[in-house]
Amino acid sequence: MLLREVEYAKPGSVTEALELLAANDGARALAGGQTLINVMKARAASPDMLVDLNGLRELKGIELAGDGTLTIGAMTTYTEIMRSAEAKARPILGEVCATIADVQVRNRGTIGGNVCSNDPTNHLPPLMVAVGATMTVLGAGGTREVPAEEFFLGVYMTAAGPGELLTKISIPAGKKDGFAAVTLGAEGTCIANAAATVNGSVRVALGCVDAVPVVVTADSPDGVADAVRAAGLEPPSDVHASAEYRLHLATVVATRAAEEAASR
Amino acid sequence: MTESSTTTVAPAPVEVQKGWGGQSIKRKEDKRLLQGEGVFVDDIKRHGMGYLHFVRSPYAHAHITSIDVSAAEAVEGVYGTLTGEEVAALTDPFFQISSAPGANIKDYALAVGKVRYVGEAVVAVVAETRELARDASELVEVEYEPLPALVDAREAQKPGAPVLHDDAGGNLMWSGLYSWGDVDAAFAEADRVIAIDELHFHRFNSTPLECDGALVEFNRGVEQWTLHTNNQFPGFAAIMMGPAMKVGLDKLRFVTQDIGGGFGNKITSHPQLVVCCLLARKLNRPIQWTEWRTDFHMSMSHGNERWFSDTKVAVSNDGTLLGFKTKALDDAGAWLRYEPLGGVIWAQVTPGMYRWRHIELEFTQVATNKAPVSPNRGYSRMQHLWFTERVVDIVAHELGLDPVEVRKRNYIRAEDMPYETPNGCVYDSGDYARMLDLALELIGYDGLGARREQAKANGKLLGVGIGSTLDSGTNNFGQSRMINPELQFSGNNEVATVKLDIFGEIVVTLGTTPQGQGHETTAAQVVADILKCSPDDVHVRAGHDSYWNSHAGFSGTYASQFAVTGLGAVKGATEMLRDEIFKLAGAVFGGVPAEALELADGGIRIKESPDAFLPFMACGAIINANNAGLPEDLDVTLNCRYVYRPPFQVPDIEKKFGNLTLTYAAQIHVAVVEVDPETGYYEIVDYAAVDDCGNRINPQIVEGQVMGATAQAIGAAMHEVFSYDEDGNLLTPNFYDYHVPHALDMPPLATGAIESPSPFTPLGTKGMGEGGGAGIHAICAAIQDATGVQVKQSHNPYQRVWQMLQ
Amino acid sequence: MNVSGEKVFDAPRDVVWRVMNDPASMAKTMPGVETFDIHDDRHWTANVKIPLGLGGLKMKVDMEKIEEREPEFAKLAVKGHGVGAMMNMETSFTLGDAPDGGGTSMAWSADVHILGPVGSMGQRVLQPIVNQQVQHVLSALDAQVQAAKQQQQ
Amino acid sequence: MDVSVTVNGTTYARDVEPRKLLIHFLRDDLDLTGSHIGCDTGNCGACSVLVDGVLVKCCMLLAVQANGASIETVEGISENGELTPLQQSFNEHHALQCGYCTPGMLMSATALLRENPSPSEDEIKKALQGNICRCTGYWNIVEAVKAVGK
Repeated sequence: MLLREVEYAKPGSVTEALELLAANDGARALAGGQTLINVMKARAASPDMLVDLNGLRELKGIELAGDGTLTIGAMTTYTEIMRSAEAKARPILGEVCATIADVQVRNRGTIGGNVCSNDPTNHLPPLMVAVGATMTVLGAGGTREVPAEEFFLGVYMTAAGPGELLTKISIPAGKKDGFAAVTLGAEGTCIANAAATVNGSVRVALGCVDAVPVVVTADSPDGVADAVRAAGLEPPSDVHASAEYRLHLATVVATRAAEEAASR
Repeated sequence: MTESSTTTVAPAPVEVQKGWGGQSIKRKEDKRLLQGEGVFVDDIKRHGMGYLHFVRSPYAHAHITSIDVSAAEAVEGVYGTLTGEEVAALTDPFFQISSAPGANIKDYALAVGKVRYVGEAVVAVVAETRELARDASELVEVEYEPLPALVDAREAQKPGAPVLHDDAGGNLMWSGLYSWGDVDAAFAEADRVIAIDELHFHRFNSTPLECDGALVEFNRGVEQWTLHTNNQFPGFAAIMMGPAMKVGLDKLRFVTQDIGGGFGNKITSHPQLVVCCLLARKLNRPIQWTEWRTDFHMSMSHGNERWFSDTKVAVSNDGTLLGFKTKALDDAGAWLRYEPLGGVIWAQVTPGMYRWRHIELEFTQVATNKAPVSPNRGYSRMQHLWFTERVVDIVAHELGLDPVEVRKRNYIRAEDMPYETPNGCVYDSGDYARMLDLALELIGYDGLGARREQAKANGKLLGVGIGSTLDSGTNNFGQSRMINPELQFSGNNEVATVKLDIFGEIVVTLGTTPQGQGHETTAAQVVADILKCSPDDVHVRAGHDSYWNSHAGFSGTYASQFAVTGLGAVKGATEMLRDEIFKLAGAVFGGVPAEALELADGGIRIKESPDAFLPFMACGAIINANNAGLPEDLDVTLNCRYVYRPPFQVPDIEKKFGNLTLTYAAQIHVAVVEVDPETGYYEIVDYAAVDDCGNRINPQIVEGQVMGATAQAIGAAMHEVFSYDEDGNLLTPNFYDYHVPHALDMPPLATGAIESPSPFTPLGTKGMGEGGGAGIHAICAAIQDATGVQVKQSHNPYQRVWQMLQ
Repeated sequence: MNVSGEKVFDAPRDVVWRVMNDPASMAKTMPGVETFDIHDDRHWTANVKIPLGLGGLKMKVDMEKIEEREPEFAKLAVKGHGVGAMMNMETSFTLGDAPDGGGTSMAWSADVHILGPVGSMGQRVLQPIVNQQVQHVLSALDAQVQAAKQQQQ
Repeated sequence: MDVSVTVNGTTYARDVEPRKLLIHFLRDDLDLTGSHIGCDTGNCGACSVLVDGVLVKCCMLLAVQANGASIETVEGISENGELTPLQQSFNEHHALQCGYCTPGMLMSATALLRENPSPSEDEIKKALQGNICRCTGYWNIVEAVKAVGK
């Protein structure tokens, strides 16, 4: 409640949005606002300007290419992904989106906002890393393609730097995916989560244990727990889980995600 | 007793008495609330009002070395500020309930010289808009000199511990020794003495969805404040505020309509209300204060956190409970806002539901650098009942006995009712063993063996647990003298007025401040039965206004008492009105005696010749507007005020002996949990709640209270905790980290009821609604059953359950 | 929150010491420094904007050197004031000769306390953020040391 | 900034600060106090309204973002003052106690029933997951919604 003073701009195009972001050091892109607005209520952060990306058609939509590659606009909401026939090409996407928060949040919250805020408890950063997504970042310098694994730089920090925008996310075809989490109550905040993909070997991306998703690989789901233990994680402690407990949960959810992936 | 009880499995309501009472009629309150037309405190606006924002302490413990409000006051649109220094100059410290040393602390409406918890209000800023008030509050410069923080009550009395209140000479606020029966003899004759090192009941509250708030106006001409506020116990707030502000209580007019949940948490907003009053006078404009969720979590009404240490239980090998000894340590937080009443309130349920006669409890309450505690649904009894239930399950575990058998062996029996407890309380009625049978039947207890196996096959651990509790209602405020012999409180009361208006409207005014308990509906049911009309013909005024003169010192909605005190007052006032109608009709019909008359169809008539009929409309019109020629000695106003006063004596302060509450509603809950041993994650897969609150005026409303108490208990047992780090930062300051149950968290629920009417109350009802935290106890017991590990904490998040299994 | 570690600089101890005690180069190691004022050789004030994706966290940071034993030990008291967050930190470092000859080893530790809404609500993410800022400071420090070393040669 | 919104069929034009949340705008500027505020983190759902037919928590939306939108709030559900079947069902099933969360619950239930006229119990719980009630434990609310499902 009661935000600090902020300017509001509603650009008519992505180009205009980029100009606004570049021209104002304190400007921040406003996607679904389901995280940013709450941080602003706490006045823990207070951008000087909000550049509202809602309504920019260029950033919306889901396309399925002939080779099965999905391209999802950054401003596509969780609800849109859940309901999209195209998105079923990678079923895990809709399944995970359906467990994020609640209807109201899913109606506003976007895939781009979720990955760009990169809160360690978010669902999508580990999922994007596991499925080997490619993020398209647009800036004054033009377009960059960043593999999800390199996209996440820190808490609330990504390769989409000041004056840049994540415009779309490409996800290769695939079905053998899994996602597992221990949450605070049913479908609540994640205490530990993991996304897995089986493509010959098992690739698991762990959330909640570090500033960015941590990737571990193994030949089979049975090897995942050891791989997690070998990763030398130092998870944060908080009111819901000590570092020790979170580390243990990481081994469990990683294994469960891998088993689910292998079973499909 | 047993004969007058009937058993049913809700939701099918029981017909407990003829007439409207006993029927689940639809609530009169609902229409406005369903259409968004309720009036909650933040909905009230006044011309020129200023919005108040509090500057709060970021430190758990620090000296305030300087405060500079000049920058804030310089902002255009800022109306003014208030500091602790001003408060100290304008008011006296709040009256303290405690005897020494707690009596010596100096509690003001804003921090003076020192802050004692994170979130404590230091300065109030008032501005033209909500946003501006918060902006300006960021410009208030407060210099602090940090002090070490005390966050663990167990450290409070150790040498070198930081001291919150120098005036009290330490962190001890209150202590008292309670001892009844012959404890030493009991332990001498015991087959076994079971020792329990430490049990911990955690800090949480009911987090009503609406936080606190007020719109306060000051009428300069008559020097009187009108407080539109959602405070749920205006009688208490007035008693605290008047002396501090050095004004008579009638200068403080409390008005409220709809309140968005209270659960006890809205009793102690008097400090904030004083700030609003002082600013309304200082700035000569209405002051609007809305508390936001994070403010509420940081600073309002946490439930009492309590440790039980060195517990010893005297038992026989067959599981018979003889007595117990324990030391209770209560964490009051930074201020005694309603405390140390928690130090005696627990004694209303001293033996829990059990027949042990030899009990010794050493109660100590200390201050810590955390938010002040205040009543929370199940206030202080819940903590103690959790203790007695834990003791029973731990005893059963130690003796290798079935917890069901241990309970049945020790429950107070129906034939013992009314039962006098070792400390002189009188349990009015009940049949706990039958309630347990019903609860076990509802949960399918006999089939659980198979479910255990099935769970095991899926790698899960199934466990079942019982929580058997009492909801003691209608306080005898005389118990406060056990805390402080100098206090001049005793007994209890509530007020209602019922009148016939000029067109025959039946208008009821209550002294209570309901927050969803359906008072308008149940009051109308009681009136309709007496006046032989429909509840639709009865207008019960919504909310509370102390100018209606329909309140008394203990008026309010708290401590499970409306069905006794509130409805007792309604019944008394309505019977007065009925008798006046008989008198009036007798006179109008020309001296017809009362016994020849009867009420019917919204009027009164002569039994023998029903055509001689006087509708209420005529009665109202005659007395109010057409009274020429009435007999001079006709003493009729058709406006009847009745004060219900329960039959209480002042307890024996020396022996700490006496009847502390009038009624004892009972709850028996059974929870079935399924634990994932790999993670500690668990779910409640089945739940049954059986309640006995005597006659139920509206069974559906009663069941609603049972459901609500159950949901809150589930949240408290699994997730909800006000957790602090070593610096005194609250780590669960809002619903993001303080997880309350959502729809998907709720288990299947079966409710049941039996009705053991209270022999002591006007309607055979018992106060109910708090529920004694039965769900917390049941879930703890179920986790113990599933894991095979004794549960020593009331709060069991997944991590703790996982640790138990390591 | 306690964070500590050890770092080896490929530079002689006197160079490292100089850098560590030169406010100007300290300024270059702090994240998001907007202004840096030197009151005297023991007291400095910086206005920083710690970069966080959701918007930088602005803080006024007062630093005081409270202990010094040239050329191996120094201790700083750091007080940060920002709206929504206050930081109290005590940090110290001990310099020694790196074990296998050549270079300087630095054992450092910091006791960080964050107060205010960020301290409460941000607890979940503070640890990773602090670790990240520490890494930033250490690598910036390395750069400063190398620069000083170049100058010297 | 100039903002024009249509709420329950009435169009309002106002000048608002960009920082003002839609819920504050509805409650304080338009005096539509039926929608409530129960938290400050977007968790409680007491402020749930329909914006252009989409269920949102309007404490996570700026008023300026709603410019040109059509908004439905609890004040708009009743037809000429009469309770709708959903509201009647809440009354019959005792699905409200203090009534503070009720407006948001009704909006969430309304959104559900428009898309799914006969929801299952699980579908109802999932649809109400974003609305906190501290009085009822949800059981009666779920029953009330189920009962109006065809």
